[in-house]
Amino acid sequence: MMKLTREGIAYRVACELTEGCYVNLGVGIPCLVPAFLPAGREIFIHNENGTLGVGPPAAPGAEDPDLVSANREFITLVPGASVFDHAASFGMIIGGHLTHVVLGAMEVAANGDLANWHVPGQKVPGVGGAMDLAFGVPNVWIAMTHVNNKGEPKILNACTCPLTAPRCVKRIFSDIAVIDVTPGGLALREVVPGLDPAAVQAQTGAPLSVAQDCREMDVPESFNGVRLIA
Amino acid sequence: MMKLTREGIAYRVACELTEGCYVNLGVGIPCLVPAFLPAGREIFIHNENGTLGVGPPAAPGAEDPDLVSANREFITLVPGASVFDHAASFGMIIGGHLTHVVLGAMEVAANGDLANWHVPGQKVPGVGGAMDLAFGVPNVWIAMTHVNNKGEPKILNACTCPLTAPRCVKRIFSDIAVIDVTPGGLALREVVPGLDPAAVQAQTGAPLSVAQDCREMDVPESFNGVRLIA
Amino acid sequence: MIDKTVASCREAVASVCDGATIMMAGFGGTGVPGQLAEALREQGAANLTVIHNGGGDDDNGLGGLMLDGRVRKLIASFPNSPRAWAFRDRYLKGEIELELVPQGSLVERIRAGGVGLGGIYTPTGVGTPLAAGKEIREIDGRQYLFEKPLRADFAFIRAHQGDRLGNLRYRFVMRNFNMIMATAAKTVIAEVDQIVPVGTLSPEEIHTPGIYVDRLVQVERLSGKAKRPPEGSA
Amino acid sequence: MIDKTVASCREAVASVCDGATIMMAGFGGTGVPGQLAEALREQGAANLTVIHNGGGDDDNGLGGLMLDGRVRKLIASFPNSPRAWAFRDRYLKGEIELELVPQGSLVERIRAGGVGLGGIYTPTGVGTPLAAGKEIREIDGRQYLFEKPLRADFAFIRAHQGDRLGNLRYRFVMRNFNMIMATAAKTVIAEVDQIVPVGTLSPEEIHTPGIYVDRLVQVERLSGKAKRPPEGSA
Repeated sequence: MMKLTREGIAYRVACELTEGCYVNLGVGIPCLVPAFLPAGREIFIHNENGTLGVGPPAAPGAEDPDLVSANREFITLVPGASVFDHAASFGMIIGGHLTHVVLGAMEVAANGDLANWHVPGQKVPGVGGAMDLAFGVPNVWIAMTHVNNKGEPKILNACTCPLTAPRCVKRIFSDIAVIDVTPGGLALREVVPGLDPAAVQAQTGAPLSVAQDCREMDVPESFNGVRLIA
Repeated sequence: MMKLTREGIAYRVACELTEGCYVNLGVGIPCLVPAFLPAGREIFIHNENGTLGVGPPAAPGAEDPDLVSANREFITLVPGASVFDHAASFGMIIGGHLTHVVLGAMEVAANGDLANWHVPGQKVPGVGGAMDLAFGVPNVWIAMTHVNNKGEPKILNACTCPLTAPRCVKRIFSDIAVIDVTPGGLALREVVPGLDPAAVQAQTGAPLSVAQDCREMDVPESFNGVRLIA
Repeated sequence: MIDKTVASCREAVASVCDGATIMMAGFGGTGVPGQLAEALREQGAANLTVIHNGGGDDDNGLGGLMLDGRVRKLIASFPNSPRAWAFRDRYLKGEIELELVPQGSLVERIRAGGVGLGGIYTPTGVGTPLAAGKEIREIDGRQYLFEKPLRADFAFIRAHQGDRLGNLRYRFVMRNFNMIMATAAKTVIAEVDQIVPVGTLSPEEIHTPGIYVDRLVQVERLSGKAKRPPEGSA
Repeated sequence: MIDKTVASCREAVASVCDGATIMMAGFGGTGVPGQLAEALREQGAANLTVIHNGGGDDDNGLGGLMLDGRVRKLIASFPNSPRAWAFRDRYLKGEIELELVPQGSLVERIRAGGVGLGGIYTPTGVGTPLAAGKEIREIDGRQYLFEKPLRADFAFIRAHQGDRLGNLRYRFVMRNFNMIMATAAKTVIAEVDQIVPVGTLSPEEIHTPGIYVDRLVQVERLSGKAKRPPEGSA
């Protein structure tokens, strides 16, 4: 294994979410996380639309037009779920009540700066709830490929895209590593099987320190997305 | 008739509240107003506790411990009433959504300044929702005796007690007159039968102009609280 | 007898005039007052300022108003959904002004308008391009942006049930922007699935008290299910 | 399995330490977490700052804490109810500090604390003695007072029903300060009439989502009806 699939990244994030977490999930890879949460582990998924306790997608034929996610998918609610209006929903976000948000990113800087809302040159800007989540939630986790589709590092000394929030990211789950953002900089915690820290560093645009307990990532082989990386 | 009873003042206020009003009522005389609202006139009474559509007091034996007014009386709700939390309740007040509040007063000034929350020398201060109501509600009406229990005018050129809110009072219903607060000062609109404008002026600590359409108050004789006034 | 019901969306929106500021509720395709927006399209008012989370969907409702060139300014958080192409086209031609607001700030600004506040300080946006030109204030060691309230001439909202007094109940996530927008406009117009007799809605299940609602109209739910859109929409 | 229920009020309040700031909900005698307050009285924590609308009733609950000299400071809007005599006696001896806040400002400050705002501008109080020392700002032609958020170490709240996840439902006017205080404290402790299985409360009737609640305890309702108090109380 030299690289996780998107599902592999989501799986690795899911492993880290412990019982009692209240989590908002951004679009993309983060949306894949719930599928990998073990049955019986009580974790509550928050959605900007005013739901806490989002369950699996609605079964075909059982869709309710008034139970739709921010991403416009038909959802279900788990037992113990609640619904509320947008003031309550964003109060929960900005007030710091969620425990985690898992977001995608275009760029993350060594100091935790996050850029994921606006590509320079994008013609119509849009921010949605991204900034509120990045500012409000105590644990901002990033789930993303380690490099962009040009093979360039997404983890940088400083972001080049407009920031979503400064110094907000706490942990990065990429397809090759798990990296913590610490006051001392980026700390490499886990490396995907088949790579070594130096190989991760080679694909990272900011210096990594190798954590004392840095280990090989424990991910089933089925999430192998191996390919040659230029 | 030279003076209305407390019930007479409440009656006169009730006459003025038209269908569709949303009204908060302060303690004292204002609390007597609902008894004089004609059956079938749809007016919604707001209470700070988070109710809109307060009905008559609960019948003995039918009290609900969770349906209690700010004044700790057991209440009922009318059809179409709603309940909500304090944020919504005071949002309704401060946001200017109620049409009227009827309050008692210690002093009202010619410019509409209101003092009704703190007697100088009172040892423990308390303000409750009085200021929010006086600042937030578009029509602040005062229901009070024209003079205090020492026979001194309560309507003054300037308040001597600490203000509840400046320039908030729109109309005064006293036991001898109805007076509007206008940009040009106090305008006498109605005088209780048996008194003339000069007699009202004599009990008022600020100049009154007699409105062009000033008339004798139309109040049933049963509200006669006549007595000699020093 | 108070009766805030009107017979048609056309009647409900008749008083909207050129240059009006209109809040339009709804989020993710739910709780969207689309039939009021369509009626407004027929009614003709132009030069509108619209406050809405997104930029409208396709060529109907708010999207249709965009298409028809009736919107002068949009205040929104997520106007770049692929389905907001009518807005995009006008925007890129410079025909619509955009005020981009983080979604939480949009919510709090509308709520502030509704509850009579003069403004709020939110942490969201400090140190980002969206803080440009805004006052920053440090309060107890954290930096906040000053945001002013939003109010409107009209709010178009959508609920599940309503009564002649204007009391409204929403189903599930219909509440979204509807509850706050109902508090922040001079004239609030609701489209509802069902008008029910007074007393049908219990005091505890009324989400928007009638005090906030000026007119309501019963409409058929348009059929058609939410589609799975391209990634990135919200 | 998440289980936020605890067996007794004593256990529920065990972690309150000297010097803590505690929000206590309730209004007009309804939705008052009186049994948690009594348990705190037994528990012994002192030098407390309490945020509550009033000053406590008679010699029980918050009144009892006042009587016992356990409260250093009270932040309240209506501490002068005749039944708040225990507070009054301490206050007049100079043993308790009082921060008097208009009720609506108290509400908005607590809510601001809960939703992460740095402060708000409210019209209430401008030009009155309660504006003393506070920043006044003119915004769009009206003057407003700057008010800072209120947060606490603990909130004591009371609900009708709750489940092991901490979801709460109130009856009628129990909502009062309970819903906002539940959002504004590090540790939120609820006393409830009834603990029900998860799923009993439908998503639409949960007023306080479990995310806000740390511990809850089922208590018997104390008998005794609200009395008609002297005029002027609220």
